[in-house]
Amino acid sequence: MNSAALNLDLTALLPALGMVAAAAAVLLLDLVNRGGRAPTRPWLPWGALAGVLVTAALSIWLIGQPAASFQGMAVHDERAQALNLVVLTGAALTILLSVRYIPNVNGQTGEYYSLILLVSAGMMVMGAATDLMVVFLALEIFSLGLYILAGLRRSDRRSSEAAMKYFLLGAFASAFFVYGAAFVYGATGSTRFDLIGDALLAGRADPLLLSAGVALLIAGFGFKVSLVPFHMWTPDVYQGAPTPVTAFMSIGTKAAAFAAFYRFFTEALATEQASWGMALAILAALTMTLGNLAALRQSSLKRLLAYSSIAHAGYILVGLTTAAAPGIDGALYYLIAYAFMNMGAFAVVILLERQGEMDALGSRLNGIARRQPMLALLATIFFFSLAGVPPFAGFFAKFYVFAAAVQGGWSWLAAIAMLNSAIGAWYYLRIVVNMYFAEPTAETRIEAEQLSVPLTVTLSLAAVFTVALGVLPWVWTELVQSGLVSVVVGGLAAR
Amino acid sequence: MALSIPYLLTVITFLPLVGAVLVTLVPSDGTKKWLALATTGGTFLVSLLLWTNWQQGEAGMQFVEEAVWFAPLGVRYALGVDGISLFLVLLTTFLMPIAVYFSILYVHKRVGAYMALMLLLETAMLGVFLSLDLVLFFVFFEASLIPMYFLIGEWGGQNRVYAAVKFFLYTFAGSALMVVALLIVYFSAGTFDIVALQNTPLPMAVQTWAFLAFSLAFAVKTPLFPFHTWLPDAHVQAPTAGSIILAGVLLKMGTYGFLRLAMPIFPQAAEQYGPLLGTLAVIGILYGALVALVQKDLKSLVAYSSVAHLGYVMLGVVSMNAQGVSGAVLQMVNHGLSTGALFLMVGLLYERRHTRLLSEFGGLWASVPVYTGLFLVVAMSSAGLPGLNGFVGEFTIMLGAYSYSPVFAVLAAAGVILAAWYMLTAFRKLAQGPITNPANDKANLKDLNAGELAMVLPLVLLFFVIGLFPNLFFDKINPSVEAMLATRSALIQQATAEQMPVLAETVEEQ
Amino acid sequence: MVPTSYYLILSAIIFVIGAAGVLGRRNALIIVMCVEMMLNSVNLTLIAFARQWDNLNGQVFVFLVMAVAAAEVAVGLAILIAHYHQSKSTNIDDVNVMKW
Amino acid sequence: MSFEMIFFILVGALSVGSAVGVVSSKVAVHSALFLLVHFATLAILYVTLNAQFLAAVQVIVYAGGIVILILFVIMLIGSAPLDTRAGYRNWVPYAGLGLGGALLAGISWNVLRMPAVALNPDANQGGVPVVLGLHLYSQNILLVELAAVLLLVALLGALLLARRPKAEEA
Repeated sequence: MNSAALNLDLTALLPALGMVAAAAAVLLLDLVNRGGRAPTRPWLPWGALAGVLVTAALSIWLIGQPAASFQGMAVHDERAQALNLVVLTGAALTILLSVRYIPNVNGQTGEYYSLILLVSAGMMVMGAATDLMVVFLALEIFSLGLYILAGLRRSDRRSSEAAMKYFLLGAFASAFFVYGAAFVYGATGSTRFDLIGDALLAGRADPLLLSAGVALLIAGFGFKVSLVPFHMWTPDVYQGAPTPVTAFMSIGTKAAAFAAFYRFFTEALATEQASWGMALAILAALTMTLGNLAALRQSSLKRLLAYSSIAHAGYILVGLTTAAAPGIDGALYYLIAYAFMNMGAFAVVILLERQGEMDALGSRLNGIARRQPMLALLATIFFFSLAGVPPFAGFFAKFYVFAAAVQGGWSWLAAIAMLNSAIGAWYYLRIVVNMYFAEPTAETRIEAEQLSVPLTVTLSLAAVFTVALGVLPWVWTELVQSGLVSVVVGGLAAR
Repeated sequence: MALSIPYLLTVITFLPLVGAVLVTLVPSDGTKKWLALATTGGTFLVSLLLWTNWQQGEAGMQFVEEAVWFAPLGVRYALGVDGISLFLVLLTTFLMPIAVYFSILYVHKRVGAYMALMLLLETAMLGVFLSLDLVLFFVFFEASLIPMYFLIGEWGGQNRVYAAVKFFLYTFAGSALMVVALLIVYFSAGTFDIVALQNTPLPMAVQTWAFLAFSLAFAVKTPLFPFHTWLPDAHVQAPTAGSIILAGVLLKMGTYGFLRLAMPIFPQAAEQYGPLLGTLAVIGILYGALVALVQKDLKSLVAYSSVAHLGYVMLGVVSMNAQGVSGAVLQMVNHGLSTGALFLMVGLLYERRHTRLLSEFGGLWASVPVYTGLFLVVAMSSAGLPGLNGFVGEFTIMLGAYSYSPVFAVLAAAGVILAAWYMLTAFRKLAQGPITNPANDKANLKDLNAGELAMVLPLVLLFFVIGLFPNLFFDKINPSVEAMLATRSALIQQATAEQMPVLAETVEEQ
Repeated sequence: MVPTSYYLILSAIIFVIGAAGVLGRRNALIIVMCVEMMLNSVNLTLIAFARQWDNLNGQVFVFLVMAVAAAEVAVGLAILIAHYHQSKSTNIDDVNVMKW
Repeated sequence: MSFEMIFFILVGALSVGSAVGVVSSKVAVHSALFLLVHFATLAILYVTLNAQFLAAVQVIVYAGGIVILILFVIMLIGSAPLDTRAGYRNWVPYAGLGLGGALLAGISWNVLRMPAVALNPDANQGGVPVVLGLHLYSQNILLVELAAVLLLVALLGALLLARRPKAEEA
């Protein structure tokens, strides 16, 4: 316990620190408002966005300089940076979506943006964590933030219900998670992934306690990423939360939880793969199938996207089931693709909302192609990509993940997943059918007030990246494996 | 011929895509129409370079282009063309200007989107025929669904949305398992390279599953009986130009898939399941013809005749001998031309009378002789009259099929008779007898004008060219087909040779 | 010395009672209390294991769980009050937790 | 049976009993009071496990903080939220009972098969504050930092939810 030997290298957590600093800066900026006037208020989102961009630059710069610190409690390797970029993408697009949206929902924008940044920081820490205690704290940081953000619209009953439901079930799940962590600690004497792995290798671990712990951990994780059968909160919370928050939630929680998931299973439980691989595979199959089947009969767009998000969690889990490098890289690719296409889809939902609402029926898209052909085109890109139709990002993401599954000997799982994406195609296609072929009704319109410049930017960025990631998938893998320089060089070489 | 273009295949494939972008950018409908026509025409002209710069007698891939697309999975951007795909590419680029020109005359609703989708479709179709990488193939294969889906759903007939959705879901679901299969193949063989895969022996278990999954995808696309039920819906509802392209090119993607991928890459599985596919093909031939016989709607008659014709193609593919396969390749082109032309003729009539019911017509000889005469030629080409293109293809296929299985050949020959029967019946109802409906009077019904003739005549001309000088085509097709068959039988021999020593040892032990 | 397993079973009983309360009760406040109970049972488990392994990690973990529990209660009660002001009821049945 | 064992059984029974009380009380205030008893019993058990400092923290944080907070909220929102009916929905308790029973049986089964380990009566040096503090603020400093962020989030969140927005004030 010699303090001189302590490793306090902050590099591993630099991006997360950046986000915390940005959050503090936004709070300070907001403090200037307290005089009664609000001279800095319009600057808050842009300040937050600047923080996100700086942090993203930091993350990219850190690629290729892996380091572990804090006595092995956190690392930053390429995958941690890739995860950071997924979370930061989600955060940046969420901030853009919020510029117009949030002032109508809740006046306290300063707290809102700093919470978004802090939640992102929590997610990023979770992606870098290599200790169950750090995972737990990070999980709680972003969960608490999201409970609050879900209940942001206090004048709306459904919002506060969503917050309450999310909180109660989330806290319940946390208890399971931490109980599982306790058993893993009990079985191995440590909470650090590498030490757990060592204990298992050396045969020092109690297998029964460990399996009880792992089962409880999976239940806790399952709640966070809404795996079937731990998914029942998802539709209501997604529907009730303010739409930008829902969008952020759907991407960020998946990214963070899956990162922790894979680190735990590959680093701590590497020797136990045979016993938990099948469990994960069954969970993945259930999650995909039930998510897609339930999505078939939704009329609310947000509920539909909620169930589709459950299904996508299942697809991503397929990548993790393999516990091998291709599966995990595939899952990361899936996450970034999902970040863009899902953000786009939620931006479309925002466009369709009316004053005081936080959801829209799918029928509002009926015939929208007649009135808003550009919007219809963008929405088509997002929905086709979510369905996994080439050449959009969603297709390559599925392909990558399922390839890993086949490689790992999980061909049956890949087959189930492919059949599921055919089911998924049905409900996404139904929306597209209605956009183009149904007759427009009085409901088919978008309110001028929803159509703001930041929203347009979000839509365009999401669409551009959804197409670009599908056509040039190597950009992402190169970026997160060897950094920006290699992408530029690679791009020049490809010419 | 000195003229050559670098990256010729990429240019051919993506020229229509560029056109599609331009079409959405230019302002007026008129410009959009003519720009689309210019793009398809230009693509056709550029694709003629494939013919002029062709290395005669060369069996392998020509004009090959290669680049890494996605290294972690070994996915490449690789294009190439050989004797098997050459004429399908030319068929595509040739039919597109005709389809676009027809649309210029008769499509007035949301022209820009329509033309852009047509051009996107062309890129996707060309990509399918030119891909040398399984994943690239699959991407184009699936991407072709999107524009066709919108073309049927937006510009089609009464039940267009139903037909469009059925079309999309059938084909999408059909190819879902193909993804898994091609991944299994990749991890077994270590490559997505189509040419390399044709030379790679695969374990029998892999072959079986992959062959079945690929076959399902292609059987839906072709469509092979009993996976054909989407086709009549799609055809009847599709706009005329959509039908021309659907029948002329899109269906070939299925048979091309069988020929390029399923049969040569999984030779033993193909041997094993060949009889099954052959049976389905023969059932398709007879079933399609019989159903066509009782159709009241001219367009669904042509649609069912497509099911029958593609049965021939499949029979040729299944027989896997030089005649059968070469015949199948040529017959794919023939079917594209003949059925495309038939849909064109039906479309021309429909635009005049806004009905396709045979009972509404009669006595057209008297009122529109040029149209009727050309219709007869087209119908005869489709029915396989000697001297026209259909005969050459079907006859060659029959030869191949006979040496594969005489029973199949005899049954398929019965299909030829049925084809003549339904075509002639349709023609009789359409053209002969007295004019019973005043709408068919000379005064009310206009004959083809110059613009319409310009669409039909090139097709008819090609019927004769292929029918009279088939060797012009076989010369380019045969080397590639023979090379493919040789590689394939080498693979089979290698596999049996590997089993033989085991057998020999067991014999010795006894 | 009381063996570790006794403590573990005691804490498992408490955990399950808490979980049953979360699933069975409709009053949100009581559910919050049940969750707190579950976290406490985890603390007991952790401390028991810490003694067994003779290392302090378990106790450090308990520290964190306590911090988390405090933060959770603060946030949860704030949400609860906000919801109460909204609907004048914390009866969780209206929230319909188990709806699929 | 040793004195320690008898003590454990007594305190444990009290602990389980108060837990049942929390779950089954019809009135929230009673639940809160049962919870207070429950927390106290746990603190006693912590002492028996060489975690004296945590036992103190347990009393301060849980009994002194959390329960008071809950009581405060009960006073604030009155008895309106209290469920006077049975409080159980038809199938959930049974499902919960089944799952809970399975969980309990599974854990007990696992736990009882644990090999007996020689326990160090002085394990963790009695969990005295100095030792724990040194451990916490050296090796585990990251956790403390993260806990700070967590509390910041909770603070901001409570602020965001509890304070009237400016728009409503106006």
